[in-house]
Amino acid sequence: MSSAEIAVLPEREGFKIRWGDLAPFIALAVIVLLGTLINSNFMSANNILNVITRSAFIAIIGVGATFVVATGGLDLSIGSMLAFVVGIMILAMNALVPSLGAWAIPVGALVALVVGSLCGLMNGLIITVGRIEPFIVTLGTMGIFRAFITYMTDGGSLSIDRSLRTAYRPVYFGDLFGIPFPVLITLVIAFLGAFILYRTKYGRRVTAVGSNSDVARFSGVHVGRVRTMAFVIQGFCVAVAAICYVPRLGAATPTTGQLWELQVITAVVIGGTLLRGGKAHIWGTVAGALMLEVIANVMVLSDMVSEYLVAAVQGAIIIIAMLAHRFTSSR
Amino acid sequence: MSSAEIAVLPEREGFKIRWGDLAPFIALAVIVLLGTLINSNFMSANNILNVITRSAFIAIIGVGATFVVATGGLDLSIGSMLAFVVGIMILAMNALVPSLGAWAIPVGALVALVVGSLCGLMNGLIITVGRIEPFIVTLGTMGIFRAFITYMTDGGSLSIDRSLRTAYRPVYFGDLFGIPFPVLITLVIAFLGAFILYRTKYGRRVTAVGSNSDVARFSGVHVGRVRTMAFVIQGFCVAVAAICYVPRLGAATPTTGQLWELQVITAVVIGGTLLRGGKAHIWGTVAGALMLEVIANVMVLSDMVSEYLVAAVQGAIIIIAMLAHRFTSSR
Amino acid sequence: MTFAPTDAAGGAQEPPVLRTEDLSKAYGPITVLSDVTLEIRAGEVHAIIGENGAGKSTLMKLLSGHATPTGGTMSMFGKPVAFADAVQAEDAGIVLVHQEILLAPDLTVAQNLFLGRELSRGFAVDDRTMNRRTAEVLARVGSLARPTFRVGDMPLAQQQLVQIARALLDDRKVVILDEPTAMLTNDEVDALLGIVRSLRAQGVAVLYISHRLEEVEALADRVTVLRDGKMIGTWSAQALDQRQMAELMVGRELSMLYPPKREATTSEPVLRVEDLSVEHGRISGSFSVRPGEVLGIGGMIGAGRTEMIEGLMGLRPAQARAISLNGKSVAKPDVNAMMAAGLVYLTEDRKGKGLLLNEGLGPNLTLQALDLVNPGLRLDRKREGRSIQSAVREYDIRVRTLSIQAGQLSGGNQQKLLLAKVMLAEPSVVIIDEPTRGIDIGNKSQIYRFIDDLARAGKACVVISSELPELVGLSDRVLVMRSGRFVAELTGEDITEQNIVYAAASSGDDTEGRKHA
Amino acid sequence: AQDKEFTIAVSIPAATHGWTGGVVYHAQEAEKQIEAAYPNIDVIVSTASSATAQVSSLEDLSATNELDALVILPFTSEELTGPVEQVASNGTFITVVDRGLTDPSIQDLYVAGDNIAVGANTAKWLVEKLGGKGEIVVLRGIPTVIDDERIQGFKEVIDQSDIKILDMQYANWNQDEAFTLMQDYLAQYPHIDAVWANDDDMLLGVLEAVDQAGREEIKYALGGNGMKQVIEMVKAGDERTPISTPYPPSMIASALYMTAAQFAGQAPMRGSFKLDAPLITPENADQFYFPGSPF
Ligand SMILES: Nc1ncnc2c1ncn2[C@@H]1O[C@H](COP(=O)(O)OP(=O)(O)OP(=O)(O)O)[C@@H](O)[C@H]1O
Ligand SMILES: Nc1ncnc2c1ncn2[C@@H]1O[C@H](COP(=O)(O)OP(=O)(O)OP(=O)(O)O)[C@@H](O)[C@H]1O
Ligand SMILES: [Mg+2]
Ligand SMILES: [Mg+2]
Repeated sequence: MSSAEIAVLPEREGFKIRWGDLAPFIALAVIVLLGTLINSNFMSANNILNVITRSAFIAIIGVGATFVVATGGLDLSIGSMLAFVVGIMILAMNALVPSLGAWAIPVGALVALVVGSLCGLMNGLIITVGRIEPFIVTLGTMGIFRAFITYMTDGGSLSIDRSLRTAYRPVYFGDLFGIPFPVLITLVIAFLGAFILYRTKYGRRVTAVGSNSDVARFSGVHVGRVRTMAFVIQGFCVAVAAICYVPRLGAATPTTGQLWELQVITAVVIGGTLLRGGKAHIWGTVAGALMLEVIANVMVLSDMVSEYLVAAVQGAIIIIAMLAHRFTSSR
Repeated sequence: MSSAEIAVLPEREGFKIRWGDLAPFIALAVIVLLGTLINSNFMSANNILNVITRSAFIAIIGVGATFVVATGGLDLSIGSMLAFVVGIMILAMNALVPSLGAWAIPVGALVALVVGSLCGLMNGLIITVGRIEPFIVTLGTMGIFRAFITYMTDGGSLSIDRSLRTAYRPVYFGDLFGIPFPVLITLVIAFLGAFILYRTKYGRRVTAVGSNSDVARFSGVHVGRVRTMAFVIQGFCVAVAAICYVPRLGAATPTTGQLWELQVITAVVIGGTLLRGGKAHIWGTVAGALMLEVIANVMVLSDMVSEYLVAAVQGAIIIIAMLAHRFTSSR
Repeated sequence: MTFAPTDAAGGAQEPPVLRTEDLSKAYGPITVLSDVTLEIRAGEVHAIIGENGAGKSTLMKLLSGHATPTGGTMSMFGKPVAFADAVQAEDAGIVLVHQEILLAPDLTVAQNLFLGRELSRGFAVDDRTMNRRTAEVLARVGSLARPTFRVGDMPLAQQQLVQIARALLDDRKVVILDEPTAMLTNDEVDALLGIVRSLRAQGVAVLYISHRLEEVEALADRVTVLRDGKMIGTWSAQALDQRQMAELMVGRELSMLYPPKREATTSEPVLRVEDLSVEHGRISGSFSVRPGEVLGIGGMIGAGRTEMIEGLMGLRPAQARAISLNGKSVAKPDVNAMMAAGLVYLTEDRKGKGLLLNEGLGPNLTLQALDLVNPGLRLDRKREGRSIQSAVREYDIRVRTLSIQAGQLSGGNQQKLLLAKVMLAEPSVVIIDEPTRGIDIGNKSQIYRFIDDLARAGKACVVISSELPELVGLSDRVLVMRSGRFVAELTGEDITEQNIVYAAASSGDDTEGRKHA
Repeated sequence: AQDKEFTIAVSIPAATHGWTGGVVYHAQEAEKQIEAAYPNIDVIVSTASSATAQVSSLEDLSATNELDALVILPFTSEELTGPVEQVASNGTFITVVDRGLTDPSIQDLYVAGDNIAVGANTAKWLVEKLGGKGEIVVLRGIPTVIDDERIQGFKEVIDQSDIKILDMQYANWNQDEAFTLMQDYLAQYPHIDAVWANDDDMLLGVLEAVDQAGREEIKYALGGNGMKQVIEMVKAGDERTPISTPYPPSMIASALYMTAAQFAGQAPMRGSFKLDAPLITPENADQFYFPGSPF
């Protein structure tokens, strides 16, 4: 008798989960549809490509943030970290260009990856070894990174060497079979992220730690290491985003990446990852990043709201999207 | 051998709890001491009074935030909400001054309290009725409030009527028996907050909801109402801060209160309240707010760090304070 | 009190698998376990019995590395050992199945089982193999769950089986089961007993804690008794019967377990529920209770008893055609309306839904009855203090200090605190889900007397229980639920264990084979 | 009077974007030079990240120092008027830079840029070049008085002509946001004659977006403020960006020198000095070019 019940429930359960998982994609589709209705220019190939390419930064960083959030953490320093990594990378490339020429670009990129990972490591170690709330630690390091980039740029801007610009430009503006490079890189990072999260031991442990860290500890999971590693992954992703970022404008300023952390966390959450940890949706995050960028784009294209109120409408749309999400997934 | 332990341990147990609770005050004392060493002017009566008076804003808002955080929530909209309430209050006062004269001030203040509480109510209802993460909802309303104040100021600034300035000034600059008004107001609000949190049934329910909302629900606690009410208290406190704020600067601009949310949450957390809810320290929050203000003050007084690096040093000090906290309370 | 230990340490030829010498544990100033000297041999089932709070779980945590002793030593096969954490103990072959559920709710069954020791092929985890092996152990423990179920979505009993399955995944030298059967019904218990026996046959030492003395009697080779954190002695199981065990535990003679039945009442029902429908009608039914009546609700795990009552209380989505309580009609299931009208519910999930584990006794005790204990807006600390005192006395909550947190109480004492909490609201109708889960035998009779007293005082009690003797011994009337429907109503002489089991499990052929022997 | 010590406090916005970065740079340079030249003058530079923080730092500076002079670049006029008045009441010499106080009688010395003229002069040039008609888009900065005044000056002139402002939105004086916003403008408006970015920082983002889209019809893309990179473009005779308007962050340094002169025994300087906003053209670009400045 009880077998009947157990057999019946999971099917329903299964349906439920699938709806919930699809919610961000459905929401994205709805917003795209609305965009098309509101403005005929929205669907132009050019506009769509622009929007998708632009969303790469938030999506790439979001993949890392998904790891951090899945372990139950939070990283507020990502925007400033991006600026810092961009600054270091530009300094490195400019310093290397006399000796290495165009080879300064890959070497500089490598430097960025190392620096980004180290920044993440620092965040992770302070949090796990010092046992301090991630919110506070990353708020602190946010100030630190921001100050460093301001210092490095002298409050102004720090540009990449003129001779590297042309060689480097295609990393943002170029494409392969019509797919812009940043989009390709996003796909690679998201695939990698999904593989690590869903198919490796480490990924299992990430969700276990976020779900119940005591249980994970009793099961022999090195909770601190898993958490720290998530921050390292976050740092690495920030560095990848930095590598795509520099060829776009070729400079770092004290405002680079400002408030990106909020956008990234929003993308992660509207993508279906829970802030309390234990559940993670890499592809949802990517959809979330796209959603944010599309909303902003539609706002600009549609001439309906006063420029003062754009932020209000964006805020409202995000809340409404989450409400819709709640409805679809609780039904 | 165990009898020996029984004899020794109780002292340590007692000590431990008190250490943990005292940590923010000790940290504050240490920073004050450092300040005195670094700059002889720090301890001047004038400077100390200024710093304490100034910390009133963050402390008052922090009392409300302590409630929200204790229920396991988070309010990112407080900075923008402050700006919005300030804007509405100035509009109300300016509109009323022709008919009411100086009476426009108390009436305007009342309007502010109502508007603040309603803003909090809105946040609370969206979160509890819509069952959406507070992080996302308040990020959304943050954009909304910010947009409204930008709209109200037309992108510029909104000043209080000249005729009200003199009458209103003392609310920030005046004092009673040498104690500045904002400090008195902070004390009243903190006492009230502590009373509600520690001595009333509602306070009990706040901690219960934050510590395990299922248990609270099963015990007949209206979880949604308790949460919503915490946001209303938060809104009320924002309005009180707004009332103290206007006489100081006399105007609202689109950047009023920007990033205060981060400062407030930092004050709450370094005051010993846990972000995951269930534990709250009103007086710790007040100490936290003072700490932030003292750090900023010492940074201004000491000419040691490059202007660009002020933020870095502040971030570092906060992290170090938390680390010290951890050490004192885990010993 | 006249039995001398018949099998104190020693007497075995080969060195014991595990041996403790003067093992002690203190939490701060409180010593909860002192000077335990114990020997566990290969191929034996060694039962540990004792009252609530006697220190059984604490001892098991020490043996399995979940806690570190503050005094004494341990040795395995004659060699001294000390475990820094549970992982070291598991590496040494000792595994503990906790009294409380300790699983990651967001992971699947298989992911939980292999957490920390995932199998992999290359970089990728080998889900296929892990799921297959999980399915095997699940079948062994008689669980109907699938490896890919999310643990948090499963009933508590199924979660308990998953915990047991986790312990059996690898070969072990010592398997510790801390009240494994508290949440299980007969079928699962039978399956579990079979597993324990086969472990014993393989030479594994099994430490078995249970308040169900009939299980101990049926299973154990030796029995160790703890009382107040001290070891009373170890006996050969043949030397003791259930009554003697109980008396060793409590240190005094025990009175009758069940109070005598009351006269049947004929007064009008105080609670009448018509066509309650929960979970979109998957669970539905009508019932009523009269004042002075004890209504038992029986059924197998997953039958939907808990869900039905949670629905009635408005704690999960539900509709009802009509509910009347104390003569008033209640518009729709809502926890506050119910409580205001005098109906309280004691949850079966004391850790997740019953108690605030990080709070002290006061906040827990008064949470539900805040308005009653504190008539004004303010908290009445004095009255709260008095409530604590009287609850501790009345419900015999064994605490060594009143400033303890609920999470630090022993399992049974948590249950008593929970009982005290819901009773503080002075209800007229009480629904108790698994009233004696994890309660020792001495206190059981006390709780039974308590329920009886309530009924005699004219209150109505609904008791959901998976313990058949309890239903039989307490109830004036028993409703049996199966697949979300009431399938039988038993009264008077018809209330027997056989009838309940028959009603709960009949229909369907598959259950025939699984009926207990 | 050489033995008397003088203290001059400088209160400026923190370096949050290019122009304020320039202000900080010039203030610090001037501090070094003045302290080197006059050992008896002590200059204290203090940055603030918001109006509130600036009021706080004013309080701090005047509570802990005998201030002989205060050089301040206020965040906003309204909010800082009261606090500066407070400082002035102690007999401190007040120099206000860029944004005048609402009560001008408080300031002893006023050195100002003219934000309205920045907008207006750019607009005049544009009206002339476009022959009084065309379609343009505008990018605004952070919603503040400065932004407001520039837009006001610009719109007043444009409204006189037949030029149509297609769209006008905030990009917060941020290169990235300007890039994004410009991409969206380009997607929405198939024909644009000119862009005005209100600030050179944003202009760089705009140019990148226009280049990527290859939109040849955009004849002019203009900024303002006289950022180093843009002046280089002007000097090189760029066709799309042939001009800029100076709004030199170095005005803080000028104000500081003038103030210091009081105490170095030279003639007292009082009054109002308004820097106008002449167009920077390839011909005069050299005099607006500071290679050492970060801005
Ligand atoms: N962390 C702790 N701090 C203080 N006291 C504790 C702590 N953990 C357990 N205790 C106390 O140790 C005693 C023994 O508890 P234990 O859980 O071992 O009892 P038990 O024999 O398993 O009881 P039950 O049958 O009720 O499960 C109890 O009095 C309990 O309150
Ligand atoms: N498929 C399921 N998904 C989620 N939760 C479930 C499921 N089945 C049962 N539960 C939960 O498990 C608990 C017990 O389940 P249920 O009410 O079905 O059993 P019961 O008849 O009360 O049996 P018992 O209490 O003896 O385990 C309930 O709290 C219910 O919420
Ligand atoms: Mg126990
Ligand atoms: Mg149940």
